[in-house]
Amino acid sequence: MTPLTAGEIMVAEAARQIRDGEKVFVGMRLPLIAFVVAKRTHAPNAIGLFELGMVRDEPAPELLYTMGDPPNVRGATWSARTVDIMGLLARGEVDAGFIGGAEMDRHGDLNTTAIGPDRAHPAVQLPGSGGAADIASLAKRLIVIMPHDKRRLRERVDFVTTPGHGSTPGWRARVGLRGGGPDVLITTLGVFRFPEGRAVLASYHPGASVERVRAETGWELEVVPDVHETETPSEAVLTIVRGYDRDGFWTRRAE
Amino acid sequence: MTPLTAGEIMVAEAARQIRDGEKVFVGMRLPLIAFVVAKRTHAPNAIGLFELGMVRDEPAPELLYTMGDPPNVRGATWSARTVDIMGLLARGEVDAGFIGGAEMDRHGDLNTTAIGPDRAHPAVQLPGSGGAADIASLAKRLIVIMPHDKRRLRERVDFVTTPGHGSTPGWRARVGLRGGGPDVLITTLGVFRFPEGRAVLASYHPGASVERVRAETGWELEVVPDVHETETPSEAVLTIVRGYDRDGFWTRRAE
Amino acid sequence: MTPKVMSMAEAVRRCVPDGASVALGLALEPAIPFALVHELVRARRRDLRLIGPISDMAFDILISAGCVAEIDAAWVGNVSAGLAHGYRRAMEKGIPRRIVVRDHSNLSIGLSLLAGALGSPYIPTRSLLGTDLARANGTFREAPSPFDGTPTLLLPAIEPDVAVLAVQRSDEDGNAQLWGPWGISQEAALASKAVIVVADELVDRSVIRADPNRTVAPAFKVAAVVVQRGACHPSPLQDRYGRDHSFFHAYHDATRSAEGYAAWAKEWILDLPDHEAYLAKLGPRWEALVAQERAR
Amino acid sequence: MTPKVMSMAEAVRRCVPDGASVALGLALEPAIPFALVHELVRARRRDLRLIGPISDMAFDILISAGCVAEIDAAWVGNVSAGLAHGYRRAMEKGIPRRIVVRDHSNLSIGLSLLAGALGSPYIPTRSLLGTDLARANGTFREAPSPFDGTPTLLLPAIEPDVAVLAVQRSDEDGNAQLWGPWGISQEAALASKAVIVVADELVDRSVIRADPNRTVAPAFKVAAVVVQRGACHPSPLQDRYGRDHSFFHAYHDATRSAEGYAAWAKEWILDLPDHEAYLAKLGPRWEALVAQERAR
Repeated sequence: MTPLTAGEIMVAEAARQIRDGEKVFVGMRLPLIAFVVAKRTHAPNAIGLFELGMVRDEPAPELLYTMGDPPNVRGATWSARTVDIMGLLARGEVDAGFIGGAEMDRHGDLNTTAIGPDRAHPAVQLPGSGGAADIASLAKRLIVIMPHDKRRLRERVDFVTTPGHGSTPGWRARVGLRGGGPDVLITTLGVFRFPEGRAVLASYHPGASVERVRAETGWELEVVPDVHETETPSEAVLTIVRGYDRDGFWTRRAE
Repeated sequence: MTPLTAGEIMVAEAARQIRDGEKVFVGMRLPLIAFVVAKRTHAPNAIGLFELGMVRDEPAPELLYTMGDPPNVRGATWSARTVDIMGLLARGEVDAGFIGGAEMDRHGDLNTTAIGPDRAHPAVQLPGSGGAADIASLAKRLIVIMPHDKRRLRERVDFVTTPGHGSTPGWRARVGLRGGGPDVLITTLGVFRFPEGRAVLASYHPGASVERVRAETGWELEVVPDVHETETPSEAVLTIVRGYDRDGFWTRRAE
Repeated sequence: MTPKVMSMAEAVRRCVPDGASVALGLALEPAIPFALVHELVRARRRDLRLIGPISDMAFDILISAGCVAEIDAAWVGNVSAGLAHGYRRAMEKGIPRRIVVRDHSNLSIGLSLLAGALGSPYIPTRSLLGTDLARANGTFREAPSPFDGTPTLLLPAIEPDVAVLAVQRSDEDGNAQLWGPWGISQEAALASKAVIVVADELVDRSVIRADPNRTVAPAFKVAAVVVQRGACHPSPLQDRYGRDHSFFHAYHDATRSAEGYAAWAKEWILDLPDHEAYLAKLGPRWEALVAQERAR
Repeated sequence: MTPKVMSMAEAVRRCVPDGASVALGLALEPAIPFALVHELVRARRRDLRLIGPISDMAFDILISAGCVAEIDAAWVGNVSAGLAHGYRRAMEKGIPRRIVVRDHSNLSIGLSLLAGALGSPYIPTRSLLGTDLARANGTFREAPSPFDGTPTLLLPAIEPDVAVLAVQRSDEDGNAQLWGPWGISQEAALASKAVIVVADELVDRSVIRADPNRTVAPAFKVAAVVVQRGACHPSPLQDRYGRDHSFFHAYHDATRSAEGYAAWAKEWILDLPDHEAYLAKLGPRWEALVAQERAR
């Protein structure tokens, strides 16, 4: 049997975050495949929202490289403007959103703008927010998907592109953010929850361990009492993932 | 020959206000017919804007009762949203707009909301602004078309629905209005200009006179030095008007 | 998913309780959902808050029937015929009841709903500055722009309980497609808690998916889909039927008195069980409006 | 009226002077007018201010060519391939020059252009509150809503000198019709002083008039109409051609160094006289993208 990849475990875990009937900003890459899995398994009535101004109630029939690929536009039920779909997000009508990140701190604050102390003269220039900061500001729940790396999971990020829970209790409410903020972080090694607004390891993926996660995490690791191994994707889920991402472009790429 | 009506004179005069290539909020009733006349005579490149969100570069081929009648929609070049077209107005991109009014004062302030001192308990409830207050606030030039009546052309109106020049110099700039305000008032008896922000009679229609206009005007009439009779519509113009408004629904109705 | 396709009576029963705020007539003169207006009268709805731009005749019917407590509108009248007698009676004499009016312009009502659609608390504009309209509305605020100190009028978001979209076609999920001018339809639908779609025709999902740019709002906003041909008569629906001008004029003439309105309402609403009966009563006149528009 | 149909070179010469602010890539990942981007490089434009949401590869090309002084964008990179090497070089090392960046999100850039389109000085939002992005942008202001005191972020209007609309079809007047997602195309076009239409196909005026709901902006906003098939390659244009994923990946691999970029630009832009030569160079690969999309 083909060995399981971290990408596949992440997709399966991401799919579990989508509940039936929910409206979800599914973005692209792994979350988009997670949407395919969720729709074909436990969440047949989930609805996919795309920030270029689109709604789909069926996933595109083929693998996408961007959410604007023609197969993702063909068969949409609504094709409008970015501010229209983002407006629904701002109104609090979107249940969940998926985003990625280059750097994250333990409070779920994400940096996708620039590494280094001076934004005008960065050590590493990153691409920026796209729609991520909006989704993190405004969606009821946020699911973050990232490679697990000590340099990426830092005690503090250099620049908060995308708001998490902030470093003091009640920060989101105080600054006026209405969305719920990070609920789950899915990495290449494990799954974190944010029970008190801080990332706490809930499970480690097959092949990883609490110790390995601790070694690869840039903050002092907290672990839930019943930490356990992440559920292995079922055969049915793997079949969907591998049938959709046939060449493994998103789920089997070098990590 | 069919006798000339005030409606026909008003349409001809209104048509003269449209310059070639201009973008004009033409509304409905007489101004819409004026747009037809202008397009077929001196302003073939004028463009008609409609507040329901539409642009036409050719008038509808048949008489309209409202600007949303299917013949006015068919053949439009742009059909969008009210805020889109009104946004262009707010940006200062609209050259001129036509509106009507129930009451007007000498400064061009218009009331189409309610007669009487208390808006909540009016003596006469009028329909309201529609888009008129926006057009008067924001268009570069405003042309007002009204029946001439002492009770309608009042020293002061009860309620300013639609801003004119205000009763003190520089009022529009002071309150922050960017459009030019009333430029011309065309009534059933004559044509007024607003050289200093006050209505001054520029011409009286064939069959009327300065004296008759004075008698029918609710403020102390001012008259330009070279006041003269309004130019009679040409045969060509009358042919267009009578060919378009065949039954005289707008141009020959009881006044 | 719960089936959304239902009768007009059912849609009104489920989605428009007494006291609801209802946005309708959103495409301005065309596509006014008169069939729903009539059903609100038959269902004796009370204390509605009506929200809309032009409301050609529709608001006047509801005011005269005593359904209305409040109005946010730019214009209430009869576009080709003149003043709205019912609105006049209510405002001038409190017949059948007093109503509260918040005056708007077409831009201000559109921007207020747009603010609601964007999840923004308000939108600033430079229209209406210095007018009694801006002052009398009572919900607007004048404030200098924090960027350059110039005067602006701040229009707070309006979020109706329900918006009614009358459209040419919809699928059973409520993906409703409208062509011709949209007026303030889209921002009203997006700003509302729920949408009632009144579709001239129910089409297969594949028709919608072949052209999603025509869909006004996503189906998850839609609580009810009513399939009713001719639902906008006497207003027009592009490519389906023309405007019945003389019906507007006849209403204007008939409703000069409260008694006149009562007789009109009895004849055209209360004595008829539903909109199919109304179309049957119109008879060949209705067929002509369809034939004329289809022939173009 | 002055004829508006002209070559890409002429459109760039007339409508995009050095120092102009240019909004492009407005439909996000699809319909990016790469043919115009290449012409800006050939014309050696300098000190441009680029405005856009995602800017997949297009902004990186212009930055690397030294055309750009300032950027207002939500994201600058290569969507399916990764970081933008040219953007990194400019920001990290000032190669070929330093640029000023005002960070946005997709919503903030859309709302800023919408404010411009509405003639409103700004639009408030509740997104981005408390972030370094909001602070670092430098043009936003945080302020309590005057209605309820809750925090809001005020986004000032952006009014580009020119917006570029890449569309499936246009008439000679510039009534341009786009389908598929519009992203922030419409608000950018309405907010701009002028629009350049890059149309895959020139159609008769009657085609436009038969379906005016598809027109993005009225023709009077349009200063130039460039008819150029394949103008968006390697990005897709719905129903016309698919996305050339491997072209994006090849650019990513080729431009890791400034020399690599120079070689890439020589091969794909500077050594080619125009976009037809570019399509000819692509050869059967281009035909396949068309055939694949037309077959669907």
